[in-house]
Amino acid sequence: MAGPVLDRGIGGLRDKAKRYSVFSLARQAASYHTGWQQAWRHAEPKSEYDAVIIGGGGHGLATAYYLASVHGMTNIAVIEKGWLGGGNTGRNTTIIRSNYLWDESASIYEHALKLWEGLAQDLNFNIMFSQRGVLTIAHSEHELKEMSRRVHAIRLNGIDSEILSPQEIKTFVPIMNTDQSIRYPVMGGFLQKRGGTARHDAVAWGYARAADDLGADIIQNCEVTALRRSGRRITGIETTKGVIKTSKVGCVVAGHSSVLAEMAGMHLPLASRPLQALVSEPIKPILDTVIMSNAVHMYISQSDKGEMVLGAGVDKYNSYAQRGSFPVPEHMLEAAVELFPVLSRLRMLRHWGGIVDTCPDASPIISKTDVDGLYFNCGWGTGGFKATPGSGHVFADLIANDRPNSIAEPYALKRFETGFLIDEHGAAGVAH
Amino acid sequence: MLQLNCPFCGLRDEAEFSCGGEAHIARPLAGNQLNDKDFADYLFLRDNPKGVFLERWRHAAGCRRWFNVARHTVSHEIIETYAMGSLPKSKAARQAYQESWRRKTAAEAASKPAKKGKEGR
Amino acid sequence: MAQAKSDAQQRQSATLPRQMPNPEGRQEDCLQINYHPQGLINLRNSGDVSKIMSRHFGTALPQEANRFSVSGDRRALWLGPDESLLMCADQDAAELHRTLGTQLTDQHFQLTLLSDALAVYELNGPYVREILAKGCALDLHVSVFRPGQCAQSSLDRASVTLMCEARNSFRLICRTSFADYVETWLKDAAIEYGYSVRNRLK
Amino acid sequence: MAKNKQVMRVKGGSAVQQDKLVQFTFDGKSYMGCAGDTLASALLANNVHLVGRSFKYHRPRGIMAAGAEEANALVQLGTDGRVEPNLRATQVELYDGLVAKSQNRFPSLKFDVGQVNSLLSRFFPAGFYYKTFMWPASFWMTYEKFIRNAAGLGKVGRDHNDPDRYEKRHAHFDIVIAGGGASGLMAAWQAGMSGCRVLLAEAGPRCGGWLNSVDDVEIDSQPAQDWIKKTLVRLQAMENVSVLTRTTLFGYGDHNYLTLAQTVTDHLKDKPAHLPRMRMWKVRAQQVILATGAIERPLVFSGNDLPGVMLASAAQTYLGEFGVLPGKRGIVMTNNDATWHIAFALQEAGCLVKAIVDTRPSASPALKRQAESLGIEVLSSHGITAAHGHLKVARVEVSPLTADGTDITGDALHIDCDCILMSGGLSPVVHLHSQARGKLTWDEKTLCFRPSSAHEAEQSAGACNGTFDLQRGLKEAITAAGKAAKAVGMAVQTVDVPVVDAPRINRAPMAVWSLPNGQGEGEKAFVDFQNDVTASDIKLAVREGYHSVEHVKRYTTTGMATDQGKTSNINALAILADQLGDAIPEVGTTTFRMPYTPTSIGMIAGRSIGSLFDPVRTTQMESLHRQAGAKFEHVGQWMRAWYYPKEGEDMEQAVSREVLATRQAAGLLDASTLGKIDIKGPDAAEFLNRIYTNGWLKLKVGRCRYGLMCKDDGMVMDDGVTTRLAEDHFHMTTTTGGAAGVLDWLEEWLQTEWPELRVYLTSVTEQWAVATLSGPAAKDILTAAGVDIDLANDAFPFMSMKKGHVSGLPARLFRISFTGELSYEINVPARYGAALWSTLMKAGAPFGLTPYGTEAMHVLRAEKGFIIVGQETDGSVTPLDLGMDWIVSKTKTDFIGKRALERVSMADPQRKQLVGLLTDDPNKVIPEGAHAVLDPDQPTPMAMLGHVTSSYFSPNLGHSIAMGLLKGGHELMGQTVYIPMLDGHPPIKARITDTSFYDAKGDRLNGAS
Ligand SMILES: Cc1cc2nc3c(=O)[nH]c(=O)nc-3n(C[C@H](O)[C@H](O)[C@H](O)COP(=O)(O)OP(=O)(O)OC[C@H]3O[C@@H](n4cnc5c(N)ncnc54)[C@H](O)[C@@H]3O)c2cc1C
Ligand SMILES: NC(=O)c1ccc[n+]([C@@H]2O[C@H](COP(=O)([O-])OP(=O)(O)OC[C@H]3O[C@@H](n4cnc5c(N)ncnc54)[C@H](O)[C@@H]3O)[C@@H](O)[C@H]2O)c1
Ligand SMILES: Cc1cc2nc3c(=O)[nH]c(=O)nc-3n(C[C@H](O)[C@H](O)[C@H](O)COP(=O)(O)O)c2cc1C
Ligand SMILES: [Zn+2]
Repeated sequence: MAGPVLDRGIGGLRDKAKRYSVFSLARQAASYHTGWQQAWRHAEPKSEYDAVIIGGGGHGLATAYYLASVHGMTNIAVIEKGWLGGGNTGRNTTIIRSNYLWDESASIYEHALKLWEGLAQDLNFNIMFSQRGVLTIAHSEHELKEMSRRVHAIRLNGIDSEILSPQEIKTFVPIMNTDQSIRYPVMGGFLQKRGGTARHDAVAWGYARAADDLGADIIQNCEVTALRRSGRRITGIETTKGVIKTSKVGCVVAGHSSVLAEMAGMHLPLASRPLQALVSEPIKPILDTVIMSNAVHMYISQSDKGEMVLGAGVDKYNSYAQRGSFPVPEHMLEAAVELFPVLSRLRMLRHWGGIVDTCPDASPIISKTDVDGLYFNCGWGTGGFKATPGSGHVFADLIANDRPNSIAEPYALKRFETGFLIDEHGAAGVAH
Repeated sequence: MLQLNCPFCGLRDEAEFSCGGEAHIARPLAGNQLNDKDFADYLFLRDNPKGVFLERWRHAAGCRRWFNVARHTVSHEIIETYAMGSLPKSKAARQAYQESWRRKTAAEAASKPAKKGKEGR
Repeated sequence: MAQAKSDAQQRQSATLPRQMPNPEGRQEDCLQINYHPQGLINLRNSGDVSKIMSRHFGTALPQEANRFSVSGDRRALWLGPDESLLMCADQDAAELHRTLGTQLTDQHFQLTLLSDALAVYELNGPYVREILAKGCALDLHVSVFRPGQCAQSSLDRASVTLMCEARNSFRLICRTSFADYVETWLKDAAIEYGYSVRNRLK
Repeated sequence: MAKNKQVMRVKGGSAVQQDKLVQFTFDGKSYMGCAGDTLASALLANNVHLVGRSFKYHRPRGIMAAGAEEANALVQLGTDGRVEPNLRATQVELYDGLVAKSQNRFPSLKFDVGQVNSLLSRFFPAGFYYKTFMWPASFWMTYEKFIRNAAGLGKVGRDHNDPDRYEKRHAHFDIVIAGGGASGLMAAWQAGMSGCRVLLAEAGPRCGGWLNSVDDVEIDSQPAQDWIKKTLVRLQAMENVSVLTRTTLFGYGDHNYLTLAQTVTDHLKDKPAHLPRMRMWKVRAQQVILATGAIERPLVFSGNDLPGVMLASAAQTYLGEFGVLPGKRGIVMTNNDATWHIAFALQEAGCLVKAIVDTRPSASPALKRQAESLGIEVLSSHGITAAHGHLKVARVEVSPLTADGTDITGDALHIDCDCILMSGGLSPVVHLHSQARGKLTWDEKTLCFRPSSAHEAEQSAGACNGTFDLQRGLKEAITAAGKAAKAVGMAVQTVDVPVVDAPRINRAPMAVWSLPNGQGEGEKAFVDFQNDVTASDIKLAVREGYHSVEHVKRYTTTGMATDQGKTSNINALAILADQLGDAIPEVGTTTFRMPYTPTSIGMIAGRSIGSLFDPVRTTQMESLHRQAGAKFEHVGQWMRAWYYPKEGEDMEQAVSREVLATRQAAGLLDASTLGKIDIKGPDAAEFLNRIYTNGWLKLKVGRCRYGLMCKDDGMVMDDGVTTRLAEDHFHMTTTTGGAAGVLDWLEEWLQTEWPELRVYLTSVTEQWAVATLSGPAAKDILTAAGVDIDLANDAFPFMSMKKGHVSGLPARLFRISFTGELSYEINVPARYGAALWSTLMKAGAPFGLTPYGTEAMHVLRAEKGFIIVGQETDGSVTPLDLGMDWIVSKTKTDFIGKRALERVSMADPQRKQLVGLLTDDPNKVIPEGAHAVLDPDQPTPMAMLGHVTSSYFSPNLGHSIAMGLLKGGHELMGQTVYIPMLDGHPPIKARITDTSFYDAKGDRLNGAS
């Protein structure tokens, strides 16, 4: 599983005047915050770049940042059709963990987790990475066995994981209903203490600001409408702001990957599905960790602002509408009250949906394509936020070197042809 | 929540149905020659259009019958519901059917018996 | 949709579930739950069976979808384009199963005895529609779901078939393994009105 | 009892009964209010303005609105399991004995230490936390704790068991109308007249909407409130119309699927136990008419958040509906005509209006005349540039403004006051229209977003459509309802438009959102009150490059509080547009989402919790297992007998005893939960041939065969024994958990891929109760029980089926075995299940028959090396990986999964393959799920071979046995592997073996012992 060494980028901002710190905050307070600079330039596209990243979500922005900071490619652009982070990055439930079953998964998610651990300092942007732990609950004999399998694999992969008894769970999460007579009693759980949450919007902003600082152009409100090719080579892209020449294009557009692939005459093994989430009204802290339950089917955490953040599984049909059907949140809340009766007296504040790109084996695609210079990073489905730094890091490497490193290699499109899948469905029940 | 028209039972809530994804995927016969890449077209590659989508649904909590639906994946408009084994009639859905890349795949071609096999198909 | 429209004018006279569930003084007969053993045979067939059915079952299969035909204690329910459920007295089922099996031989068919697989409940009372509507998304309005009509649907987490016998009288069919759930569910749903249980499956 | 000190109560109030006093407490102090009050109106009647503290700066806050848009007055209600935080005082209906508390303050509302945040607010502008708390890296978790405790609003109760019931129901209507104001009532009337099935839902406790608070409006020559009553009587008389009050349409989904929240008992002192607290309506509507009214906008000026600062329309409501004055000395601050009328009404009711401050250079002469006649000072081209006061507004600074309202042109006047009534114009409640994906258009005249095109079958009417004139609104409602009725196929009989006699008010405001700043840089002019977002926060966001309205929302949190920006969004985006130099419609709104107002989670969960969370399926023998002391295991939805401990036995001992008994005498297992499918038709054999990996055409009638089915990707999906009942008739069994999935799977292939095959499928899982009698004594027991079948091995060989009777019960006997012993799977119609079990147990007693559960069954089959789908497989395992090549036909040209098994990866020698594992130490049982490695001393990440799928102590062998899926396992036969332990114990050493541990030759199948 040994992968490429962790190269965190450059650490901090190049432009000293823009650096954030307690001191800069105090200085600015004196002048009523009139002196802050733009976090990133509102760039207009140049006619040509060395590489273009399509998609200004976390993964795309991270790719740009690592292209610039690790591979020294600074004549690059990120093209975003709407506003930065407005895709799934801006609407996910922010769960971060690396306790996956298969070696290939452990390798990339752990790579990401290690990057998360220094990311705020790297980017000079507090992305509020909160290592409050992620606790997955088992509710049956069968799930206990699955859990044992998982924990053994995780631990041998050198990743932290511990098993908790129902008693320990009750102490750790007093609001959970651990009554053994309920329909799906809490029979145990496994905790990754290094897992947790991060402030999702800040991740996009932090990467954008750091990439911009290194010279990358961040171009918003610019939709890619066609890919230009000459023979089997990519030569540029067409956008709503004109044509841009480039010989390397990285597509990181999550739910829209099939649409982009279509532009290249390709087809991907993806379905774009609504994934819904909701928050309650904010309350004082009652939950200090992240809880995931497959059998009762929901997961929950409490944001720093106080809302309970809840989610469950994807809707059953394909959609690009960023909204789902009511039964999903309905069942999610039934499950939530079943497991956390205290929620009964709370109120749902806001509900939303995102469009996730799900793969047949519930694992992502990080791959070259039949078109030279065209790369795809997609298929993260319901659980790619946690991978953001790792994904950007290895994708930048793939783009810069035109070959996958050992972490990315198993994720090539080829696997669907050969059958070497990385079936993480077990992890994807309510995987986030 | 969508409302679908089961061709047999009538209008019902989406909750009564299960969705089977892309419609009109013909299964290649194992007896036919097909390389792994083309076989993967059948097994894994899925149409995932932003627009008119031809898909299969099953009235799971009702008559358990499968049928086809042409649905817009952005507006969620149900353009047409039509029987299993038949082709759509509306213009938009017909176009989606005909223009689908799948019509040209080797996998689809391999769904018909190559020569008369001994055991039927 | 089309059907809804054609029914529209008749609906004018309809009473609505307007009376909010707050009856003064709850009564036991707001909902009566009565498990009733029934002979049940599932029929799947491809050809015309009307003669055979009329002769040997007592009533032909319903002509329309979502309907059932009745003759005495016999009922034939439409379940799908080639699927029906035959309901008869419990003690008649085995014999019927045999007879029909010998009569249908000239076509592709399947007759399956399901008396033990499915439980049939009779639900009676003025609030029966309100109570079923708590878990069933069908339009159960008196003007829409009328006597002679049946439908397969869900009652919350259970798959059920509903039959409307009369304005305030329904039959509910579920798998026996879901009967506990369905009974508990019905009683709980009826708390605000009051209910009585005549006969239970287990 | 508290004294009645409702000092701000005046006569009138269409909603309250002033002679019916109601007692309540707020923060421990007792007060009196009137029947019909809200908590807010009752507090105001008692001159209580300080009600809460804001989210971030803990600033004192009062009551600013009178409805769902309230941002400040959040309180906590209830005791014990009923504690509920964050309720709006403006929506809480008063009842005798109500107990309310303020929240987000410590130790008290008046003195809250959190106030220091306000003093330090300079250091806490929007997004400050992104810029700091990064050093040292490990400290974020500490900072976070403080931040989390300071944030949040109310608290949940300590008792977590909500004693209330919640109901849900479905309903269908031709036309659903949301909002019971003038427009909604009118629409309901028209729709009702057309004979449609109509639902009118009104969020508040009474219909009438804005009309409830006015006394200068006549409709059809009667006071507006009489018209409301009459209309309601009319609607009551229509059988096809239902009117639900206290019912909020909160969600508008695809295809006109609506979700409504009805409050049933919250307003009652005594809550009848049989009634739910709330009821959720899930409604499919053919047509929807939205008549949800409009919400007034505040104006943004320094100190606009002080208690005593209120929306003018709210003041009108408090006066008109509740007979309560917002204060004794008011300042009216506006940019439109409508507010003037409110000022007049207040003045007449006894609130001295010290000035009408209007940003516009001049108002209509008629208004001016009326103001003059009432003795109200008018300050045109003026604006409040600051409000001051401690815990309540006491004084304002009013400055002259330029004609466009953007700059101060002279010195400020200082005016004392105890309330400010402000209005920045109306915003139609377009939330539901937008949730339904309707488009909005910016109306340049009335300066608001109103609906343009709809996406669903939906129309808006009245104030929510931007039609603020009552006469026109009524007409619009009639038209909309007529259209809707027509669309559902009803003949429309148009009702006459009622004639309105009311002051004609020009509601077009001046384009002023925020007043110029008179306070220098430190000013606190609030845009989003609850989340403490100021105008300067929005400007800061823009300065820092957060230009998209969505970025501004997320960076500043404006519009993200529990009111979802009902009063603040338009102001925020006007300020944003101004900063960007864009027009408001260019900037656009943020996305409107469900729910319209915060909605009870308990209600959405409804009754689907506890015993109704998920069905528990049980077999006919369940009560007998219970009597025998069985412990149960959940398998899917089923409850299966797991083991039958005797007095003093633990699980291990019980299972061991059951396993031994079965091999030495006989065991009885309840196998009723296995999936059973009746398969019939001329092509049934061909169908099975395509579904299973092995051949089925040649199976003889009366014979059984084991089959394995794969998905088309070659991965094992399910297994079971299928029996040929007749040439065209089969009985298939599946795993318990896989039953439903297999039936669906078979149907799918039949209906979608092979419609030419004439095969019918019907589930018979529950039709048959199944008892598996297994062990050397099985034949004797069966004989003892009485059986009319010749049990001799040659008459009734292994893998065959016979019909007959067991102890007089009609039965199908299958001679199949999952234990390796002589076994009979006895199927009887389910009603005889219990009888069969009892009979067999009785007949078997002399032979030592022992009931065994699923755990013993697992051990017995593991001893034989039989797989369990879902345990030895996980969706990534092929038959070949399981070493079951023998069951994969080499001659069939096709079956599901065939082609996939020929892919490159399938032949990879490093695939995980099923092997047996025998530990060196016979007493060590490897934990299931543990992983095997070749070298236990390597550093992490370790090279793993794979995991242990099944592992037991085999009492028959006196040795632990295990199976595992190991990389290249078939090649590793005989090798030693190590299984590292989680608990720090040394790795377990084991040898790779074949999976068949016991009676490999299968001698025992025929009863040889
Ligand atoms: C409700 C929900 C909850 C989730 N919860 C979790 C969780 O708890 N943990 C977790 O790890 N993951 C979670 N996920 C998944 C996670 O959000 C995603 O996997 C991840 O954010 C994907 O990031 P991205 O940068 O690849 O995609 P996105 O953030 O979606 O970015 C893609 C961008 O591409 C842009 N784009 C698309 N087409 C074009 C075009 N033609 N031209 C230019 N730009 C284009 C889009 O506008 C978008 O901004 C959740 C997702 C959802 C929806
Ligand atoms: N604030 C105002 O709405 C306002 C102000 C001035 C004048 N007017 C006049 O009042 C006349 C009548 O107005 P109207 O009937 O259009 O509005 P209205 O404000 O009188 O009534 C709207 C009603 O809708 C209800 N409502 C809002 N959202 C709801 C939801 N989601 N579910 C259920 N109910 C909901 C409200 O409780 C309110 O009773 C208009 O013609 C207008 O001239 C209204
Ligand atoms: C972790 C998390 C916390 C959120 N908290 C809030 C919140 O406190 N208030 C709120 O209005 N929305 C909250 N949201 C939801 C957003 O407002 C928004 O609905 C979501 O980002 C999707 O965007 P959209 O609704 O604009 O499509 C939260 C979202 C996430 C992912
Ligand atoms: Zn149907």
